[in-house]
Amino acid sequence: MIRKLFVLFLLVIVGFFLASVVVSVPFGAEKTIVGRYYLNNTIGETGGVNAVTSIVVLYRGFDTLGEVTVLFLAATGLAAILANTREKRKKHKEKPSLIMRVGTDYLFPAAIVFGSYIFLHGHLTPGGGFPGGVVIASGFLMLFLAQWHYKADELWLKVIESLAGMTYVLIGLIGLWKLGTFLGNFLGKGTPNMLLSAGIIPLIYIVIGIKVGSEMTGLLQNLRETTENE
Amino acid sequence: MNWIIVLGLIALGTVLTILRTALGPTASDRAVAVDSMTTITTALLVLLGLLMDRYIYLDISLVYAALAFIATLAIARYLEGGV
Amino acid sequence: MSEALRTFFSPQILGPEIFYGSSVGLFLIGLYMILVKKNLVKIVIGLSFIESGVNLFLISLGYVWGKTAPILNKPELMKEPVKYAVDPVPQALVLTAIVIGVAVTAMALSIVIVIHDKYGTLDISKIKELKW
Amino acid sequence: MVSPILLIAIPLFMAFSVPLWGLIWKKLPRYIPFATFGMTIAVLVSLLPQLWAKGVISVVIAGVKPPFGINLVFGPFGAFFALIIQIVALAASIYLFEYEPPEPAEKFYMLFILVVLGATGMVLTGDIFNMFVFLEITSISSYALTAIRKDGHSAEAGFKYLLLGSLGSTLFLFGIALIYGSLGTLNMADIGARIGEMNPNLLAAAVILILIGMGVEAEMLPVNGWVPDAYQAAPVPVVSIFSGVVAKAGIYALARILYTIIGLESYASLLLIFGILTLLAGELAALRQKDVRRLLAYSSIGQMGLIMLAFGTVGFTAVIGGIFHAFNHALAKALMFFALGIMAAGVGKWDMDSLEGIGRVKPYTTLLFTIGLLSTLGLPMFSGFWSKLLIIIGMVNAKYTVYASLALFGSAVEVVYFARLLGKFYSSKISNNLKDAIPESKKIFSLLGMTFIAIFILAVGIYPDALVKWIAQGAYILLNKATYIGMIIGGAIQ
Amino acid sequence: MGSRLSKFLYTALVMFLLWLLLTSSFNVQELVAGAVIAILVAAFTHERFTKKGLANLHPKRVVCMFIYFFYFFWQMIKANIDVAWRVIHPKMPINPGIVHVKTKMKSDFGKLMVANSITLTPGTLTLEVLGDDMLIHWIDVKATDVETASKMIPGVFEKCLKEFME
Amino acid sequence: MLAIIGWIMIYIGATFLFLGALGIFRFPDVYNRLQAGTKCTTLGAFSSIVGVGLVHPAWLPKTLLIAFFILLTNPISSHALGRASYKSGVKLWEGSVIDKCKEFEECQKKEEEQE
Amino acid sequence: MNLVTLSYAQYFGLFVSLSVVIYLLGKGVPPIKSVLSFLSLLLAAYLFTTLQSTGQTTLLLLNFTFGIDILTKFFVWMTFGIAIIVSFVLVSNKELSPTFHALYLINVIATVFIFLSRDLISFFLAWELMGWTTFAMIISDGWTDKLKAARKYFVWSAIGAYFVLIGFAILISQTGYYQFEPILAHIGTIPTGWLIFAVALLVAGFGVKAAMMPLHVWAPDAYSESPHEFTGFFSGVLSKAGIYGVFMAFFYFAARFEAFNMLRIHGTSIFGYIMVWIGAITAFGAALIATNQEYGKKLLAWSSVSQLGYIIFAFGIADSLGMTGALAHALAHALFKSMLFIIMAAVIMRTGTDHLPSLGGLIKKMPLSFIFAVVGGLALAGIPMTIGFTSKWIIYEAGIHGGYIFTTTLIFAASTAAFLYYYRFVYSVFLGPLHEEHKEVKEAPAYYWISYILIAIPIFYFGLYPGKLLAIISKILDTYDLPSLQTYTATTVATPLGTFNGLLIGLGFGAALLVGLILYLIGGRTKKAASPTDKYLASEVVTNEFELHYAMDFYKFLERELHGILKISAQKFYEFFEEIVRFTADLNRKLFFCGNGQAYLYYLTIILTILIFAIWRINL
Ligand code: NA
Ligand code: NA
Repeated sequence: MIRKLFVLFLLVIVGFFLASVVVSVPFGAEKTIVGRYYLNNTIGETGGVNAVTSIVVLYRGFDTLGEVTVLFLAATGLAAILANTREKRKKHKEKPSLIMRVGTDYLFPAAIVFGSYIFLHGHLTPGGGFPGGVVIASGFLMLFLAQWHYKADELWLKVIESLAGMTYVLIGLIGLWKLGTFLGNFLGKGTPNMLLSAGIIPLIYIVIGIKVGSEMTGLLQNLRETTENE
Repeated sequence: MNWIIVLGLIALGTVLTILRTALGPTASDRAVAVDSMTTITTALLVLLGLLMDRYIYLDISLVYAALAFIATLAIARYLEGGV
Repeated sequence: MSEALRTFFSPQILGPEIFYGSSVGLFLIGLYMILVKKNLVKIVIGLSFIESGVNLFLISLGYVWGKTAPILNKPELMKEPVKYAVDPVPQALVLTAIVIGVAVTAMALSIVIVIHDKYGTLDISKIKELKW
Repeated sequence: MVSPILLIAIPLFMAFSVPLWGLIWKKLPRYIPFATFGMTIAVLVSLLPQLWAKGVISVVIAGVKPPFGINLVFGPFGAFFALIIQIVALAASIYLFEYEPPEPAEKFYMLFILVVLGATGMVLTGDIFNMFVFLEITSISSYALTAIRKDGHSAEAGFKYLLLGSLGSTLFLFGIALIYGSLGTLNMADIGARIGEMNPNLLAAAVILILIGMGVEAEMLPVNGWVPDAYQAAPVPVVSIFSGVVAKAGIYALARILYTIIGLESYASLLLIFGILTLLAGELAALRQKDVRRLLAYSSIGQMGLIMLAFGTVGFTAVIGGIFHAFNHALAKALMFFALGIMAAGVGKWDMDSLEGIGRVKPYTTLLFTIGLLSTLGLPMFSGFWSKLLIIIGMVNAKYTVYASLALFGSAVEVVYFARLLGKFYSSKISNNLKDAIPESKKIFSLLGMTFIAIFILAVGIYPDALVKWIAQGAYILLNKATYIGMIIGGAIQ
Repeated sequence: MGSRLSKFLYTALVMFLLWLLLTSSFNVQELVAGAVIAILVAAFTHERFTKKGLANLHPKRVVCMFIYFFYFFWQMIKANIDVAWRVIHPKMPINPGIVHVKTKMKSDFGKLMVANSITLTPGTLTLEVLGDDMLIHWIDVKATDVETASKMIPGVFEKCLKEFME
Repeated sequence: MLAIIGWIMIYIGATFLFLGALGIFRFPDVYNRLQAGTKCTTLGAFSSIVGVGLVHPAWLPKTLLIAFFILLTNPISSHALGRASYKSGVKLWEGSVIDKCKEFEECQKKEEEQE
Repeated sequence: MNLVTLSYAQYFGLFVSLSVVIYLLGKGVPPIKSVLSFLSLLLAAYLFTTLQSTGQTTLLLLNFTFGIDILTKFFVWMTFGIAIIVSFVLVSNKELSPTFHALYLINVIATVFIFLSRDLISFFLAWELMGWTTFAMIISDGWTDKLKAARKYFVWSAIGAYFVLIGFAILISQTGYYQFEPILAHIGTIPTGWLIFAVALLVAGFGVKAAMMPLHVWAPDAYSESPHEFTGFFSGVLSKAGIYGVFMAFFYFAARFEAFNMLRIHGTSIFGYIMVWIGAITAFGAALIATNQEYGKKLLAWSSVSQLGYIIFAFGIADSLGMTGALAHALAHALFKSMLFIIMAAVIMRTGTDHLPSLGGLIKKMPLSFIFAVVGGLALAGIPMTIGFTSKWIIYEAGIHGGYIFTTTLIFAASTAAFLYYYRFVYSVFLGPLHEEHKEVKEAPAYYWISYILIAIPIFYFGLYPGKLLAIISKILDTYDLPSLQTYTATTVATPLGTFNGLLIGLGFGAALLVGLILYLIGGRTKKAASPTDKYLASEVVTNEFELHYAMDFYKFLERELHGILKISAQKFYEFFEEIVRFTADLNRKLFFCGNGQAYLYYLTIILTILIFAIWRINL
């Protein structure tokens, strides 16, 4: 009780602090220096109509490379931590029903196509490599959930993940080699609003999509394996 | 007017499902209520897309529907003791 | 009519109170959870709450009264993007922050699994073999 | 084309490629970290002439000039920290040759490369949000590496680290959000140039959040509870990375943000107070510690406190001392942990009593340990001496005599527990536990790598001039915000 | 069962159709991208996606499918009105229970179609499918024995489905 | 013309969505609630989404896609939830007339033994 | 004419390199090491004469400054003298490792550089180098049984070094300089409080090395555990570096500053007054403890502590007599204590022990050593014709003249105690019955005789011609603008309280001694020495021959009387202090690193709230 009161006391202070801090940040006002620049120049400089995407992939592409790395890290770390950790416990488990199994059989390819659609159109729509990859992985998640003993091939996942990551870095290095700047856009800008536009953005999003897809799949598989006992 | 009626109905529906989620009484009841709520939300997203004239809402709606389906599947599998 | 509704669904009516308020609220809920809850999973959820609060704050920084998403797929948007589109930067930042948050949560949960296996409990006050 | 970006691109590429090497030959991934950091050190060294010629190498990503794009700043200050990080990483990767990592080994090597990459990114980036991203890379891989041993202890330690670390980095992100919300820019130089436009209350809040957030990695007092646990539970090469790489990146980030962005005038006392508390708490906690890893962890906390004090002093001499001490501490602690790993190999126990008399069983390793220890203590002829001396002189110069006295009290405590440790190690009574100790002759490569560090410590101890000149440039840049801003942005601020 | 090539082509075709729906565009770039994606996805998933392959596109089947769709749709609307009525009715006139029925469908897809159709039609909900046996929740139980119930519930769809599925 | 049909469908859809939710709220046990949830919300969503496609014909393909996706997945998820309920032992409403679960489970066991 | 001209840095570098050479060659050809170290020291002494009077070296952005003046020469020659003599003795010990010899050379050079430094930083460096090489030498032939002593020395040296470092740091920060000259020029700008703080720290820091009570606890152990041959240098010279430090801190910097001298007692500043008391207590207390030692080296070690007390006492008085006495006694102590330690080393070399009850009757086996032990003892006890008389006499005069009645009485008492412990030492080792196992013991080798003689020469020279010593000391004090004694000739010293002629008194006393010796030799030989079990007759139960040795409980009666005083030991105080630190440390450890992850989150939140309050105070 005293602990809770103390916590409440702390919360009141922190809350008052945060509140008084955030209200002094102007809401809804024009304030951005860099944002204005991106809006004005995204089409001219990158050919991408989606300013967010241009920022994510080009202007602040380095963040995204880091973000990809973080996800990679999560997958790697999770696999490392959970590998061969759990003791086998005997536990009765319900098998999934036929309806789930068959239904997911049909939905799975569709999920892959949909995921591909999302990461291929990242520069035109709010999608991108991450959501695309997640949708692909969710296709696999369906299989994990609804198909008894379904297992993605670890070797393939590993190789795809590695190759995708290396390709991303290579794309950056090609930019460095051709234009003297890492992640430089060495492809043409194309016509705005077309699939083939925005230079290396779709290329990078393909790589990210594949990478995130395989990583999240591996991640889910790891989580599932550790909980599946017989 | 159209919008008020349509959105009003949907809002009422959402409230009802939220109530059921809160009331339960079993975990299955809550899961069922949430599942319905996601369906309603999928439709709502499409409708809002029309209202705000944003095509991208359709993509969002589709992703949402897909993820909601998988979430329901996961919850169901969990409830029946399959994962 | 639909104009009014459009207004209703835009932050103009809701104003900063709702955005900033909910981000602070989320932060505090999370803080409460990590300080009071004993269960590791609940603490992890608390951390996610805090993260969400910060992310919400970050994304609401980008909003500019009466402007739209920064996807310049229409002629008037292409012509004068700054006039019509909101600040795209916080959106890009939040994308990154969210992915990072997911990664951290995944990591946390995997560690929780191992802890549960080894200690047989999720009570944080009982997990202190390493001390002093 | 040699560019600082390679310091990040190469490790990233190599980390991604580790599984592929493993397909060729199962043992190959073991040597990948060495190859990686060999390359990065080569890149770093080949960049130095250019650095001396230009004063700073600022490269932009995707060809966008700051503040609109992310830039890497390879200046004297950052480059020096990058060097520290690469050296420790290279030494650790040599150690890995003969180290049996926790399974899955492949993942271990990947995480190992990535934690160093994250830290390198933190010290090189010129963009504050990018720093957050690299901070997360560093800390997430650290969590994983802490918990990787899969016993209860490592999971426990990993979880505590994660709790503090993720809360800390969230606060850090909040701080960044406040700055962005007020100024609309993320480039550190640009923020530094505009910081005067910021509402002082907001700025203060941002400072608090950033200080606490980064303090977790920098092992600052009330948020460093994870340190001893992680040092105790993580594998030895990882621990050397914690103290030599992660903590250093943390303190770099603190210094960089507080000096370059904020301008330290009104907040220096915060660093001083936290520094002295950290120092005293660390040293005192070590006093009664039996487990050598924990003891070294507490000592590490103490040293970080000293570095914080140095940066809080805001004087040329003290800052030189602080940077120099970061270097010395990184090398010495890494050396000590490597040596400890070899000393405890086959013993399996890490408390002082179990290692009693190790100096007679593994004399060379213990000698290397002792060199690291004496450098940490700040004995003349060892590199640690100069940095401690500079810090003390600097603090007293700035009239922080009370802090200096307390710091020296901490050092006296340090002398006591290290003397006790050495006494145990060189005792003529040999503990029974040492019977199954793996002879040090089986770790030739590790010993070779450690010998290089030891020679380096002694060489710098005898002739610190060249290094200090470099550090002085770094300190100059750090203390002269305007110079930094001018170098990065020039007249380009619109 | 169809050959691998036929399965592959069928899958690729369906996926390409899906792509067209997604992009809603006949731009050459989109079409090429769609084709590539469809082929790639089909290459890996055709075994999972279909058992019969192109045989699914036999005109008779397509027509049947079309008819079934409208039939099913009609059933669905009836079901909805039925349930809606029960929902609105103040007394909630329900008479629920779980019954056991048998299906005549042999293929997995057939069973799925039947089960889904049952679920979406008047007052019935498939709880379990195990071999030929199905467990159905019936909001207004009219028959408790297996034979009658089987005629009343899956029987409605099986006539038509049998035509184009089996 | 198309727009009017579209709006009508939206109205129908919204109504059914509401009714479905009402059913979820009113019905006495989880199985009956599922009945409402599956049927009414599916039709409601389908109708309103296709309606939007008709009002805004350029969007028709994608709205159809969403609608069919819902049509395909909703029964599966309802089935999954229903199965989960009965597997996890949620009791039928006391007003229920028949429960074949037990005998069915016995059948099932026999089958498994035969395997 | 000088053959070579070396800069200070080259000088330093040369001998550090030579030490490496000694180490390497010594590994290959063992006998060469001691010869080399001896020759190197001779070379060092020679090259010292060629050094220019000032010099500078720049390293690490710092400007190191060196210089030689008369004070430097006084201490440096004392160092070289004893060092070379000791290195003579070191030749005899074949077991000492090349490492030891290499360290010895560095140690001597470091000590010399303490005296050469003219800036705080090089001073500190030399100081530290001296300290750590000493430590390395203590442990160089293994840690066995020396652990406690070595650790104590290690810790105390470090603590002393930190005191010094802070003191220096204050001087540097307050004046902005680290060279002596400018600091001296700006000493007046330092606020009095800071100066007092700094000087107190410096005196405490140097006092550790000078074994000043209560900072002496390391000394007896370290002296007695160091290699026997080296202890002479350790106790005789290295402690003088501490004395030099005290001198520099107090007189070079502080005492010239008017404000520093405002509060005066008996004409000296309150600071000096405290030193007088500390010195007297050190002298007396350590002497008492020395009387109760059972081991020769321990006894001499405590004696050293006591003698250093005299010096501190005299410094504290701080007038012409006191200063002169202090410096004179510094040299005197260096001479006689190194002599006694070398004799002790000889005894240990021959018998393998310094346990007093196990020794005895060695006068017959090692007569030469005995004679020089008497010489050393005469100097220690302050008997005329030795340097000890000169210095002690001046110190007594100073005490009486300065009006320090009580403390001077203590110093007198310390002298009495000195006589007691010295008697115990000589008696237990050389007189009394010879033990069976020592039947075959031989006289110490020639190296030792040479050392004895070399040390005895100045002891007698300055005893007979005190004016020669006072001339040097007066010159030193004049150089530093301190009050010096002017009233002396070569053989006579005049003080306000009286005059003595060293030669006359010395010769007279020598003659008397000679007569006594002759009488003893005639009469003593006829008398049979008592058996070790003589006590048996004193109606005590015999249980074990060993315990009944008369050298056991030599001063048991004294111990009984002094029990109360001895209980108040500094050691106990440190143990108490240690306990407090330990408690704090544990509390800190259990609070901040309690192991509960949630607690850490609490700490984070609490610190956040504290900072919020702090910032609000600043900005709101
Ligand atoms: Na995007
Ligand atoms: Na659904």
